[in-house]
Amino acid sequence: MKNENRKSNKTKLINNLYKSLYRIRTIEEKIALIYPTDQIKSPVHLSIGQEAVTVGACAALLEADVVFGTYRGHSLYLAKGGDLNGMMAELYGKSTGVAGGKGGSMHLVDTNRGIMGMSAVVATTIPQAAGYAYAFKVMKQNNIVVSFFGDGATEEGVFHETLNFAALKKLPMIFVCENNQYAVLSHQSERQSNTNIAERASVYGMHSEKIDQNDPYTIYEKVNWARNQIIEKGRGPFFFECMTERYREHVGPSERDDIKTLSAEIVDPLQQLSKLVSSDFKQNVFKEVDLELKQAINFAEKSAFPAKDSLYKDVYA
Amino acid sequence: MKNENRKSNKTKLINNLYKSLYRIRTIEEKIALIYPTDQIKSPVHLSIGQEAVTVGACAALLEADVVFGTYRGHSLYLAKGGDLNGMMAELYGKSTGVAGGKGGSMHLVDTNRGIMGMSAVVATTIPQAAGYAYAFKVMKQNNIVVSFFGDGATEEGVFHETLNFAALKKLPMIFVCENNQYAVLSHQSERQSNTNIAERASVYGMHSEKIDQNDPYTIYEKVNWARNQIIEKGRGPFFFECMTERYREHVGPSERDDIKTLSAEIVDPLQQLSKLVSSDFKQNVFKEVDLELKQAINFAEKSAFPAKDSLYKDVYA
Amino acid sequence: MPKSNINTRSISYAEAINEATRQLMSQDESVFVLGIGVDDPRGIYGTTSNLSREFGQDRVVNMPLAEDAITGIASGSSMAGMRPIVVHERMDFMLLAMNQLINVAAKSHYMYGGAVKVPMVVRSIIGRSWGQGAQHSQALQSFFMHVPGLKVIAPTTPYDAKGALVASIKDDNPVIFIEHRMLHNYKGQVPKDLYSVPFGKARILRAGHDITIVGISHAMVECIRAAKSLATSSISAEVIDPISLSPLDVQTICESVEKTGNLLIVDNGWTTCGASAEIMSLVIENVQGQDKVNMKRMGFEFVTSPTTKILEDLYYPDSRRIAKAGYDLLMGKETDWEPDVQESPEIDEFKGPF
Amino acid sequence: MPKSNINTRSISYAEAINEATRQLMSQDESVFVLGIGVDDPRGIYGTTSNLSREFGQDRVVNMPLAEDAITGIASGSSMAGMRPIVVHERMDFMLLAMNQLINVAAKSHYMYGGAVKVPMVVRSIIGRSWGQGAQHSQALQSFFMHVPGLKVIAPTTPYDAKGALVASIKDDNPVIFIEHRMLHNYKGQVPKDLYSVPFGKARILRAGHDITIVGISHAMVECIRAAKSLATSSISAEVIDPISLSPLDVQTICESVEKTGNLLIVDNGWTTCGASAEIMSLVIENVQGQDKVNMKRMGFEFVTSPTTKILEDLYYPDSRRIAKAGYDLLMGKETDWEPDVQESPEIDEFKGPF
Ligand SMILES: Cc1ncc(C[n+]2csc(CCOP(=O)(O)OP(=O)(O)O)c2C)c(N)n1
Ligand SMILES: Cc1ncc(C[n+]2csc(CCOP(=O)(O)OP(=O)(O)O)c2C)c(N)n1
Ligand SMILES: [Mg+2]
Ligand SMILES: [Mg+2]
Repeated sequence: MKNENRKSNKTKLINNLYKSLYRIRTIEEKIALIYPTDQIKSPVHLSIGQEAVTVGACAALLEADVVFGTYRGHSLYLAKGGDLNGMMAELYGKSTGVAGGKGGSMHLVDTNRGIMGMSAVVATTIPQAAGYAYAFKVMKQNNIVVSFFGDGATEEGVFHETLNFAALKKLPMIFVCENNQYAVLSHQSERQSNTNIAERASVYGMHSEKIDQNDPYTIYEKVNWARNQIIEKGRGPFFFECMTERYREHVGPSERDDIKTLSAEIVDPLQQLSKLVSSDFKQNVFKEVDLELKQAINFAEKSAFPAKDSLYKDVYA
Repeated sequence: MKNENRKSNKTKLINNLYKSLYRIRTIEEKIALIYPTDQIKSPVHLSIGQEAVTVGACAALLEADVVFGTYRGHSLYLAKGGDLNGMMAELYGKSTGVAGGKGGSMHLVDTNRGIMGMSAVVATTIPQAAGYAYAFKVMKQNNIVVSFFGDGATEEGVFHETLNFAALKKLPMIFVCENNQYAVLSHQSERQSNTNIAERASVYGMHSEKIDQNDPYTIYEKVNWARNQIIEKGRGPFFFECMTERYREHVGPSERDDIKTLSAEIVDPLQQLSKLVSSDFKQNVFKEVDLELKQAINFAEKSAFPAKDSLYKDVYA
Repeated sequence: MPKSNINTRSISYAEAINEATRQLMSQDESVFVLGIGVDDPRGIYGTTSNLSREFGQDRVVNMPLAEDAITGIASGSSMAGMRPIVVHERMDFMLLAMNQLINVAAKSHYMYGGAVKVPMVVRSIIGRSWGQGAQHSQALQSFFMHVPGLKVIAPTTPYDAKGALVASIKDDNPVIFIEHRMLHNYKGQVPKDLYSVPFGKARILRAGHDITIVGISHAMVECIRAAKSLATSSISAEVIDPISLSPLDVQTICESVEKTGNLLIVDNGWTTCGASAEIMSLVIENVQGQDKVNMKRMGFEFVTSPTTKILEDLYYPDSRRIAKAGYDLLMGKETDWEPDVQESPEIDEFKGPF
Repeated sequence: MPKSNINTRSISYAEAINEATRQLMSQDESVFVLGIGVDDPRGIYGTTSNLSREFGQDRVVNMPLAEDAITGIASGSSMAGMRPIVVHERMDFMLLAMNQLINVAAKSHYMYGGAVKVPMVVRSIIGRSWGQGAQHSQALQSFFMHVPGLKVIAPTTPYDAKGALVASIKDDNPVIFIEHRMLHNYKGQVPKDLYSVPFGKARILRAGHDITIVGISHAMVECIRAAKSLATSSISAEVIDPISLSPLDVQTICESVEKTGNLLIVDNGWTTCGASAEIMSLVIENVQGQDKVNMKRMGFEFVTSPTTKILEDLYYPDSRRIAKAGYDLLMGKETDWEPDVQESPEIDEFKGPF
């Protein structure tokens, strides 16, 4: 590939990353604004500040690649291409929501986009991701699975059980830890004897790396490289610990008041990207996102609540 | 201490180790002989071949130090000073057994000797040991806890959860993994992506070491050193992976037929020690153990079965 | 339960739990609290607030996310003579600790022939409302009732919350102490001093003679409301709060049923193999051969808890449906009687996130 | 159930399970087996023997000791279109997997509004005898019956074992498939071909008109023996095997009870909040207002399982005690009738270790 081509590819990618990040930030900030109106009767765990991880990682994935996440899932859902209308309606508890109003903010899903689900119980989707990757492996499907989880999840036993299994079976998957250093109000150092999560993962015999930048492009590059290693060389699994920062409360719309200053080293990814993108491009993005979001809110508001008898549907397949 | 003194101390210790190991080996071989008579209606998991670990480690402990173990617990129980009559009677299901016949071979206990219990569910006593050590720490009691478990147990999530907690709280405890390389018939390499258990433990930020020799004296020295570090310097926890070998089936009295030859590097600890002990001393040990064992079997045989109404006792304290 | 007097004052259910914990921690050094977020400023809905400041971090131990180990650590410490109180912000998380609770803690005393004791309390909170959904609203009391070696207690009033927690901490067995998020803000008269509410003793919260209504945990609040509705149609309901689910006070329930001839059991939980099935079976076994009794169970609909409010409201038995069920049971058939609408302010006013 | 014919032959319960698995694995590539020791030469008591040779280690996956992850791995793979069969050598180990089973697998289909399916089977074996004791003999069927989203099946004959396993593997939901160690060696006529035994359909194993006896899992074997004892006193017992516990065929049981007026439910498990409480409650709810029915539950004594045989024998309901209970129930009082002693060869002949 010529140098110029490569450069223009990079520009395109940066533009896309910017757009994705701006879009998610804007949507979540809007959710925070709507929240006090009580139309969203669901506990929302916002990713504001830490979108870089899911935005960067998902930029390296194909639609048929699969992700699993947590209750803090809006950003992952949107970055992986999940339908915004379906998400908004789900938050509003409407029948047109991705889970028909039965899942709410914590259980987003969009199987057409490879978004296989999110759980309110910490660490529970980690082994599920490995199971999905096992299926890819035996079915010889050329796709990968990415498991997203927080720093707190790495304390749960099942995290360790899954890393061992994934490494043992050389699964086509990537573990991505969104390390915002907190579990609710508890800092990592209160909970972990060794806060270097990438190091802890490395002993299972897999490539494991800490990414300090909170920068979607860096994360994209790493995940893209790992994905290629898996698809082309049959290597895997890979582990990335991505240092990041959550700006809002653990749950709910408010700004954090539990930490005075955010870590100095960690930069706001949106501000950073913003410098790399033309203002024309940005103006377009602003408009597009604004329109899309208005329509989605309108869709959610106008949609009907589920019929009463749907209470009894889908208990069994 | 003078050199001679030190030497004679070492001789004494070797003699004691020999005696303890010979005694345990003899008792378990006797159990294997009795087993086909069906007087012991309990699944027995023999330690024959791997006694060095518990014998060596317990030689470094005081009576008030506490141990937790597994269903493969005869050797630990005896090495820590557990009452032989009570154990034999327990195997026979008699009321005079340490658990009144309710526990059997897999649940030996002798609280007076700091033997706090053994579980048939793999890895379950590991966090209990940490809890006990936590109590020692906050009660400022100058004793330590040792948690014994197999290589298979290190695959369970709770192992990881406990190591993190123990290292985080700097607990006065030692983890001792009896690595016989097998879980039932499954070799470590079929189950673990990284079979170096000591290395896996080290990432929690604790001193962790692999001991290859299957030699009680080496294990004694390491555990003794660690115990001193804990008591004198407030350090802890420590982790030792002790390579060893089980000669019998996973459960039951028979010789193994699943592996043709035992690992060449691992030596039989009894044969090794035997070379270091005078034949007079040995003759005495033979006699003593023979007598003690005869009496214990007699005690077990003569004891009564539990009264029927004891079924309903001790459900609640 | 005491009337208001000089030594009592009105405090909330959450404050009552906090107070019981604080008083016992002051009295007994071996009592300590452990769990995820127990020293967090929000103090598990206020139930553990300020304890860490008063007793230090060694006795109010913020734990890593590791429910199975936490439970084993608690039981291990209890074997060393301590009296741990484990706290789970949601009962659902106990599913991660079933092995240590049921395979180990419940069995230790028996399996070791009485040689060890495992005094420990496991507090957990049933969630509800504001889209808690599938994984944050389970009520698993029947699991623990099913297992010998465990005690299970689910107080509904601030008075009982304090006294039952005291009894639980003093008990030498593993005790599952069940709270409900919708009860935490309820106020009631609570003595300042320490006192115990004993296991195995039900409380008649409202006397009556036409129908016996047994309500468990938050369902009790709805049962009281239902009883008021029924009263408007001159039906006198006796409302019984078992408080202690294991051991269970069958006698008080049976005596009431012998009087009323009608029994409605309303659990805050699923009915299949639930506490309500157990109570119904026990009553049958005790009163059979005597007079005919009409019986009915109510509980969560047998589906997974949905998040959207319109479905959630249908998922839980409310006072209206309870009253109607009681009325129809009494009449022996489906009627078109419609109860007064009773408000459930604790639910309507509750706003997220948790 | 078929009489012996050209297409059936006598094989054991364990062989029936092995055969169902093998036939479905041949037919459907997505079916695979995973669990601790599944490729071990002993093949989980013969139930998985030779499968790994035939289908390879990718489809018969020996797993690390990690029950919670194993369950999550299974459900994750099922979301990708596979049909995993998880095997636990002891049901007790499922307590390590409750989170993945109940918080995740049982709820996924509903909580995601039908967007995903989780077809998976979890086989587990109830242990007994030879000092299995506290942690190797639990029977936790009621836990799974309690939870919407799970199906629960506990066949007792080789015929039903094969057919029910086929139905379980073909089902699109998480299915808890319960075996009993004392049933594995039982032989019976089993067709060579594939067939399904449907969920939610009980089987009348012995017709009768004086008393209805419902037996679950291994207790069924003792119930048949008890029925024979009762027959010597001219009491005709109808013995019903529910086979499927969730969904449960209440109708067949109620029809029998309406005929006999007497119901004895014998579970292989604890009774408190157990399957027997559920069945009793369902029958009450269905037949009340009609004729009077005498009812009784039996199950494990409400203690932890002891190891020594003398206590173990008292812990389990045996055919003698079942027959006596049936007789007394029928007579409406305690009598001094003594049943024939019936042998339980599967228990007396079973020798350790496992
Ligand atoms: C098994 C379990 N334990 C406890 C909780 C309560 N809880 C919800 S979120 C959370 C913190 C998780 O922290 P982390 O994994 O770092 O994710 P983050 O919220 O920072 O994205 C806790 C403790 C839970 N949901 N599940
Ligand atoms: C939680 C759990 N899973 C599975 C088993 C079945 N099982 C009993 S012993 C054993 C092997 C354990 O191996 P290891 O920890 O190495 O101990 P060893 O037997 O070698 O002493 C297994 C899998 C069990 N008892 N508990
Ligand atoms: Mg975090
Ligand atoms: Mg081993």
